[in-house]
Amino acid sequence: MDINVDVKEIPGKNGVRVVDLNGEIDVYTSPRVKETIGELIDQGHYDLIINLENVRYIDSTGLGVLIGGLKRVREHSGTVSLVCTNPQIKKIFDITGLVKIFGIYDSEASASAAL
Amino acid sequence: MDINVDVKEIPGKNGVRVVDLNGEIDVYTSPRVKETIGELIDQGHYDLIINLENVRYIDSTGLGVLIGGLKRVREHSGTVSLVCTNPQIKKIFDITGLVKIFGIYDSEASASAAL
Amino acid sequence: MISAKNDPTHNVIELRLPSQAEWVGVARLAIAGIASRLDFGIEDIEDLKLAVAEAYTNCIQHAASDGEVRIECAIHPDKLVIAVHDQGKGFNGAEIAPRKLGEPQERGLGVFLIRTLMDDVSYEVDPRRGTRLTMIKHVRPQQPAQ
Amino acid sequence: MISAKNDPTHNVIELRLPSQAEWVGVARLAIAGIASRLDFGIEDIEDLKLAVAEAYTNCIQHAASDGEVRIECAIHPDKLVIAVHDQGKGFNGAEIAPRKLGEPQERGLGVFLIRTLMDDVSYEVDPRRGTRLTMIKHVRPQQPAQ
Ligand SMILES: Nc1ncnc2c1ncn2[C@@H]1O[C@H](COP(=O)(O)OP(=O)(O)O)[C@@H](O)[C@H]1O
Ligand SMILES: Nc1ncnc2c1ncn2[C@@H]1O[C@H](COP(=O)(O)OP(=O)(O)O)[C@@H](O)[C@H]1O
Repeated sequence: MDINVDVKEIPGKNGVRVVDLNGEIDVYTSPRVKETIGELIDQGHYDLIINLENVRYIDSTGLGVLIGGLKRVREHSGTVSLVCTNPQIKKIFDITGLVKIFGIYDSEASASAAL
Repeated sequence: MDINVDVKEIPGKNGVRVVDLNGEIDVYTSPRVKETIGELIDQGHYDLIINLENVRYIDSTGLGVLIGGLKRVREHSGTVSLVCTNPQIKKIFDITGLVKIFGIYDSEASASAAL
Repeated sequence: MISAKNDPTHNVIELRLPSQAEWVGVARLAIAGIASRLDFGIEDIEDLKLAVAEAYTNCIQHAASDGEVRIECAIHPDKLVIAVHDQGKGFNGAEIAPRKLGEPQERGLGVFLIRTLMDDVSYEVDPRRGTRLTMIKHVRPQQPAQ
Repeated sequence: MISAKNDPTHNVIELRLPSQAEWVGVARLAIAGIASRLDFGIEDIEDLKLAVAEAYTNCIQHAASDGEVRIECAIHPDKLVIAVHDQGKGFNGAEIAPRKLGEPQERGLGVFLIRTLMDDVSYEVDPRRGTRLTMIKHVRPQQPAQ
């Protein structure tokens, strides 16, 4: 019922940041995700990879945080790429149509290669 | 919240039966365990190994089923050996004093060797 | 109101929780447990967890930041009927703008998800006594894992 | 009765469940979720699950095979106070024989476990209105895993 948030750099990809999430993203935990993404954008990181591979659950407040982040980086021609392999989470991005606005990848490597 | 009950034989140990339990033993699932143990005793199997390695939870109704089985096989000079590695389950056998009446083993092999 | 006393043919489980974000996870666990006792498949259980959590979240975010949320699960052999009540000010439905798929809209996802994931959804709003959302999910033969 | 309205310093979560064996697992899941939001360690969470399940099981086996069991959790920063009520006939305490450790006794394990695993346990029995078991567990600094 909790979330762990880690931030990593990618060797050779200057400025790109990976937000590694582990746990469940809901109305209780999403403020922590929002804060981390907000800080990275404040610091001038406009290309973000959000790794959801270890996220077992996401609700609309979590989706809202990702969309809010995307809107902010777009003002700087940035991108938000998602790494997502869990079928239930993929389904949520499908039915909400968010697959069309996020780049969704099967691994951090492929998300990073696409940048 | 459910239980899986399997019965196995042990090569070279005639008459011994292993009851392999997987899941949670509580007031809802313990009747199934009781039924299996009862059938084995009815068939004349008086040396039973109950494998609790994959049991995540046991309550007093589950303990009651094991004690009831022990009482019945003792009438035939039989034994009930338990295989138990989960510290939380071990603790329950400790605080109830049941460690003193059951043989408790770390593996099926050592329970079987002791017979 | 559905109640075990009025209708002995089905069971009712009720949860009363504070209208606070930290307890939504408890509701999800309870719903998952209830759904797994029926014959719901894994995917349907995830749908139920999300729909109930979205409903509870709306009570917390839009109805009242204190008070109580009541989640009532009426358990039938072939369906789960879940009612989520709050003691908030209600709303008139105009707030629920239709979602434009493919646009980055942050709002309106909760009700959209509830309607998509559940078989039947209805709101009863009483500005003095709060909002009651009733949603139904039918037990379906389990699909093989994809 | 403890209630969030009378005492705003703590939260209350209430579960109302049928007095039937199949729902005890749902109570365990909910208690585990509540306890993990406090600072209980893994071992204490297992203790709480077992104590609540034993109390609920006694309602099912000794109080009433239908009707409702109410589990009320009062959440304090430093402790969890859990009351389990049934609508059964009650009992007078003489039924609870002291356990003789090391003897193969099948009965009397439930109350023994509750008393051993919880910090404070008390029964209020009313033959007309049922039994209310109140149990308290304090949050302790977490011990390192053994
Ligand atoms: N329980 C409720 N009480 C009051 N208003 C509600 C409730 N549930 C939903 N609403 C209204 O419906 C709108 C849409 O909700 P939702 O789709 O979850 O999106 P969001 O919460 O992001 O606005 C909310 O903004 C709110 O105005
Ligand atoms: N909620 C209850 N209603 C009525 N009697 C109860 C209740 N809880 C406990 N008892 C009584 O206390 C006795 C001891 O309970 P317990 O230690 O759980 O062992 P067991 O259930 O195996 O008898 C029960 O046999 C019953 O007589």
